[in-house]
Amino acid sequence: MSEQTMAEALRDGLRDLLAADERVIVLGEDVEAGGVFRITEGLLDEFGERRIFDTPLAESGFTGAAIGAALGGMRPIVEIQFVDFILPAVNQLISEAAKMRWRSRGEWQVPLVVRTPWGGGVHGGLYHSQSFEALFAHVPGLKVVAPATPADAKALLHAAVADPDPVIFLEHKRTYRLIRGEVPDPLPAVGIGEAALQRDGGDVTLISYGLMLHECLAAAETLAAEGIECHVLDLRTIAPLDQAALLDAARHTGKVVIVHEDHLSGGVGGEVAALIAEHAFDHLDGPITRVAGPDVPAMGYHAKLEAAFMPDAARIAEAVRGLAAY
Amino acid sequence: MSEQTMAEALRDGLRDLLAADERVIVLGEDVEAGGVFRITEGLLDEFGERRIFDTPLAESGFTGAAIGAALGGMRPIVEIQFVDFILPAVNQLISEAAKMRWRSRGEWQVPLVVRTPWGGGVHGGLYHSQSFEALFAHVPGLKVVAPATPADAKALLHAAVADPDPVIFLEHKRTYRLIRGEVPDPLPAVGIGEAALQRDGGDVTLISYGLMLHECLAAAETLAAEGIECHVLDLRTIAPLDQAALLDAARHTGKVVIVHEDHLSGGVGGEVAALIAEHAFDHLDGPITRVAGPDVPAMGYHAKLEAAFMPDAARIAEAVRGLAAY
Amino acid sequence: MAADGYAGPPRVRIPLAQPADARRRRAKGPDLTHPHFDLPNEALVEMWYLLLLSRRIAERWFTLNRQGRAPFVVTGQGQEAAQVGTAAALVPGKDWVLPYYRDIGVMLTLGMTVEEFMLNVLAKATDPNSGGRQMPAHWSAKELRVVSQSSTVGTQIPMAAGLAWASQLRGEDAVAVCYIGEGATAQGDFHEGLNFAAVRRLPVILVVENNGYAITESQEKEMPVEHVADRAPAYGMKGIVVDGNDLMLVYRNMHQLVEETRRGGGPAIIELKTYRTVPHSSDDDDRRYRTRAELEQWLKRDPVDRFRARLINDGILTEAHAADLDVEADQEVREALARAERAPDPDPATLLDHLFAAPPWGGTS
Amino acid sequence: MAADGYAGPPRVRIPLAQPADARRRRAKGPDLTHPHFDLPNEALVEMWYLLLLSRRIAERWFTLNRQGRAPFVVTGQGQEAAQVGTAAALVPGKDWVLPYYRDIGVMLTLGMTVEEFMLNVLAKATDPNSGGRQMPAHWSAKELRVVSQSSTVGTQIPMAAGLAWASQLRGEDAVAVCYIGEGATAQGDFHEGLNFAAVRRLPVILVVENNGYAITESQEKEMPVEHVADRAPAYGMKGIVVDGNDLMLVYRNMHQLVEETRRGGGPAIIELKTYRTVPHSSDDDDRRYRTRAELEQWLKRDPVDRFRARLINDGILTEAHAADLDVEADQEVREALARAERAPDPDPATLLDHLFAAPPWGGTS
Ligand SMILES: Cc1ncc(C[n+]2csc(CCOP(=O)(O)OP(=O)(O)O)c2C)c(N)n1
Ligand SMILES: Cc1ncc(C[n+]2csc(CCOP(=O)(O)OP(=O)(O)O)c2C)c(N)n1
Ligand SMILES: [Mg+2]
Ligand SMILES: [Mg+2]
Repeated sequence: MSEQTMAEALRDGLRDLLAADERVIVLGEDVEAGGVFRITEGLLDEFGERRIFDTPLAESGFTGAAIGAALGGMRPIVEIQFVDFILPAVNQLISEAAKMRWRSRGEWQVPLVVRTPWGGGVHGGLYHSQSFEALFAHVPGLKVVAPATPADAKALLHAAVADPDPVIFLEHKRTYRLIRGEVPDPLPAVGIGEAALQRDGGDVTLISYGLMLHECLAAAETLAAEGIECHVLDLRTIAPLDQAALLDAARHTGKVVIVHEDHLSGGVGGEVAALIAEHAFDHLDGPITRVAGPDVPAMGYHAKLEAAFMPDAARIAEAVRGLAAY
Repeated sequence: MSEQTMAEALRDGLRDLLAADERVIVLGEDVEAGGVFRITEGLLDEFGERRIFDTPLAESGFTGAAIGAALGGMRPIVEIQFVDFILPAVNQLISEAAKMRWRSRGEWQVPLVVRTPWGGGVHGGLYHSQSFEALFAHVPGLKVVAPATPADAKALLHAAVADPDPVIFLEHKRTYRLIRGEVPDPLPAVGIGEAALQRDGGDVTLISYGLMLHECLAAAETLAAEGIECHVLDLRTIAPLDQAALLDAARHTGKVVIVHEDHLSGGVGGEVAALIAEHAFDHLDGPITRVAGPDVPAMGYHAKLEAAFMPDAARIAEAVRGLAAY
Repeated sequence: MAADGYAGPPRVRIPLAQPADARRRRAKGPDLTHPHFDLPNEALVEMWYLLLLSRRIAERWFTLNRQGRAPFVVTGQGQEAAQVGTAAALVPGKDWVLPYYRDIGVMLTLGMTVEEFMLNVLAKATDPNSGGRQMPAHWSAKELRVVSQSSTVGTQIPMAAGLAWASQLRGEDAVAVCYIGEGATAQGDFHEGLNFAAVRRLPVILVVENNGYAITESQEKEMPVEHVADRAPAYGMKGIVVDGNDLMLVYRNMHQLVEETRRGGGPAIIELKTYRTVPHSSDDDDRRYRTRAELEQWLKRDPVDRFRARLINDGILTEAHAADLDVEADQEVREALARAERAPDPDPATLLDHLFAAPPWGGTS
Repeated sequence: MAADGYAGPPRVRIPLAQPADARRRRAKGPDLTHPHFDLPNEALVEMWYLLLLSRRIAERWFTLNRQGRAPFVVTGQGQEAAQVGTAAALVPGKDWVLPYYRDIGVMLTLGMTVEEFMLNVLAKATDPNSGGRQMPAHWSAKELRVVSQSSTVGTQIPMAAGLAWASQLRGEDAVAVCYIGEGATAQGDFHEGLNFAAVRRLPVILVVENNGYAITESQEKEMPVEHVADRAPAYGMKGIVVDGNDLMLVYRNMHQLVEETRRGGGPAIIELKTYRTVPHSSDDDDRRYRTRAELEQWLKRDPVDRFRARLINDGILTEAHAADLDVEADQEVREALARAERAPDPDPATLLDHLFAAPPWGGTS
């Protein structure tokens, strides 16, 4: 049992996976030198340049090559330097990786993991702060995970590499060094598609993931002092959603606030709300509420513009108070 | 007043726009010869090769060039041959077109229209049948329209070209020749962001767009004979949604079925449901129901696999009956 | 076995240790596809038969379309020599192959049976490519190392680089061969894929079937250089241009290139100048963008007729034997079609199958 | 006027009919940026001053970062000659310019003021580039025809083609100039954008600042050829390679290329061999991927020192005058910074503004 940051847990996870399976390779921009967030630091020395592999600055090309390598029997882990720069690779991911198994009725498979830092809070401005989980969550054939704790990050990285299908593995960049936590050894497995209850409470249900989970937990602390008990669910996997867990959590209190950093319209919160509004309707005691970034292209670079975008514990608590009083 | 198909109305609309404004240009693959759906037929002869412009087979390149031309004062109308092939251009559309005005605080603008056929029902298999409206609807800075009638198609094409911001203009390919309707002259304007009530009824509200609107109307006919009256709203614009209209429509009956051809999870229906579950909660008399394609990569090519994917009047009617009895 | 009658992988058609294709009925001589053999007369006749059979399959497909039995056709009449000649230089089941939609000749040469083409054209449940999920001509055959194709052009080039890379990492000497039209080389993935392959000197060959048109657009609208192969130096690659309607020229050049690449010569482009003598697809009318005179010129260079004339001229084939083979090809297609027609249609209940290996909801995997 | 203190477009800094830049304080001689003038001594001194000032702005930005007053730095020390030399050959306000994040020298030469750089670095509400929305060094200046830049590399090339095309359609003889690092030329948009420009012979110039690295990756990991310009023939284009640390060489070659392209010579690539003598950004430690010895070698070729030495050698500049200018540059930066610091921060209430021209919800446009 040891306490680690997200970054450390991920680095350890990569090392374990590379050591355990010869087919695992790591590729992307600057990964040989450790990557811009230093998650792949030390791997080149340990595993050599056949397995840790700098690519040209061409996301479609190296993602496509990784798809090819996966088809050819390898287990590639691609690093996209910032999720904002995954867009050139979207065609490869949606047209090829996501559809390969289905269109060949299982003849071909793409066991690919795409790791990429997402989210804001690091003064990244428009192109180093975005959230694209909703884009990928809408693509049948892709799995999307977004762990919020070091233990989950490591366990889900194992699950992603073990998965025979393509997984988009989202690492909230603000959590890399901010979030510390116990990473048990041996590490209990976490399945892709399994949400986790992070706090039990009877008044209002909070459903979230990524950095925002921690804001939800902070809000829950504040609210507990005011006598409002929150039931906090961490989705962990964005696609496929853990429908049973989220419907249970919704039914538990009948009052739901969904929180994400991504902007509101068309975000993951819409799908979660729709599932609840259809399948837990009879248990609802108030409007399904969403707290999310505003509908602008991205957060601003200046600290004030970034803060104006990012939902936080205060905004979440306010929404919960309103709903609790409903 | 004359009756036209969708294809005819769109061709007429393009001709009017080219005639009215020298800055309007049309570019894309095969547009000089009329395009694969013959929507641009005759335009080369009438307007010449400076304004009707075949591009290399490179969606990112010519979409990027169109963005440049728009920045340089033109009013480009891009044709993407099938919406399935817009994915290579997604980076240009999301990173550049959508963010240009916001990031320059209005200094630069991208008056671009991207026309593209979407949807199934023509034996197109995986790559000639997809729906990507949810992808673009989630992008702040883009407008997304999806007309269902010839008059709306022509009016919205005018609105899109007049709009100083980028518009994704979705033409359901099955409707091109299937759907006929009156196209009044002069044509009443339709604003981007305005839904339209297509049928008034007191029992259940149907919210849809594109080809599925016609399936909803067919279902409403059947149901009327059974004594169930449907209130049918055509969204017409997918982003920004006409929130007032859709909340009104939801409140009108308290029972809502949202219908789209795109697969369920993460589709536009989720956002619509979420808005209703938050802002019309007190008026709801039953679970918000969605009828949509299944969560598979696309519809199959074989007629039976295509039919198994596509929602139709029968499935819609069944959902409405269930909800009406709730 | 899934509900749609499809037995599921893995199926092994060709034992990898023994590249001779037992399923190619006419292989009388030594294995054509083995690159170390010279080509005896029988093999030359066999190659002509492959050209002919490719042609007949395509023609039959058009007929089925006119009869309302196949909603969509995309074929490559006129391009058969480029296809058969290049594929004959590969080792099926060892080399990775990413053909494109016109490549009936490639698939036939690699070992797809005529019946399988007919199952594909009719989108039957037992179509080995996709069981009626994809449009026809979107090839997939795992045991032939033919990777399932999308319609999206260009994506196959980076994938080919990755397949070559995987083989290299696994210590195989396989070559990855990607087929593409000249128009599609305008895609960014051409640049990114070739650059990736070139930086790491991966064994990738890009076969460009340059038929002068991308649907309605003639080559000068697509690119400012005369040959796609003119772009090979941008990647430090070898690029060669060959008359794509001359079967032997195609075969010899491809054979040599495959050998070089297999031995570590790095990636390369081979461009085959050819022409499709039919419309782009059943939805196209080619009279709107090209003249009949141009078509006539190319019909004179028809690869099937041309190779037949050469074989007859060289005394390898007689008119009578050619006529027999023609009848045989016709019959082979007819019989295969009859069998394929009896195959089951896809079962709509299978639509949700194979989304994931272990499905989180719904169908079986 | 928006709530953030930003006056909004259109602002005209330079009357288009009169390209002389009144705002460039040191322009004593004839207008540097006008391509038809020879360069008198004063202009040469002015150009050196632009190099120097670019350097001082970048250095000050790093200082601000260390002081905790600027969260992020990305600069181009070492690349100033490539930037100033190319930009000096353009007509500001007429030619379209798409610089990249290192291009302080380009923006300074085109007419951005030192104070505006400082507003940008501090992300002030009155930063003309984006008012603190974007990271600094994402340039935008409509009256200079500098189009707002994203961080996403490569996208600017097709956009430059489109701008050139628009100018051609409008009967202007503007050139569209896109700046890029050598690493970013691996993007598909390089291929698609240049191909688009080449097919239509649009007046586009791609300026490649080849500093040998893409963050930590040295050039051989990025491309298999020695020069990006080696790829120009793939587009039937002219491609030239120039010592990017020699200001006069850069200027003369760029000047000639701009003239050719303006007169219809078609698109072209000019590649400037240079080096960034600082880390990639404030988040980078360049010691993990390159040797101090290599850096030392390049510092000997420093463009600012080198051009100063040459001017002194040629008797155009004296040591004393150079020292004076050094003090002046320092002072100019210090004063500009002091003014910029007094400017207002962005108002969070403005976050929703400018989503659309006519906003369907929320903020004002
Ligand atoms: C990315 C993408 N864009 C557009 C299309 C539509 N499309 C199908 S084939 C084709 C032309 C291809 O021309 P070429 O590459 O020369 O091959 P050919 O058909 O001539 O053999 C086009 C534009 C596509 N399949 N993929
Ligand atoms: C599409 C995209 N992918 C990745 C990045 C992250 N990134 C920023 S700069 C850079 C290296 C660029 O190298 P080069 O083009 O040589 O320019 P230089 O920084 O050396 O001047 C990378 C990978 C990006 N900005 N855009
Ligand atoms: Mg072609
Ligand atoms: Mg560089």
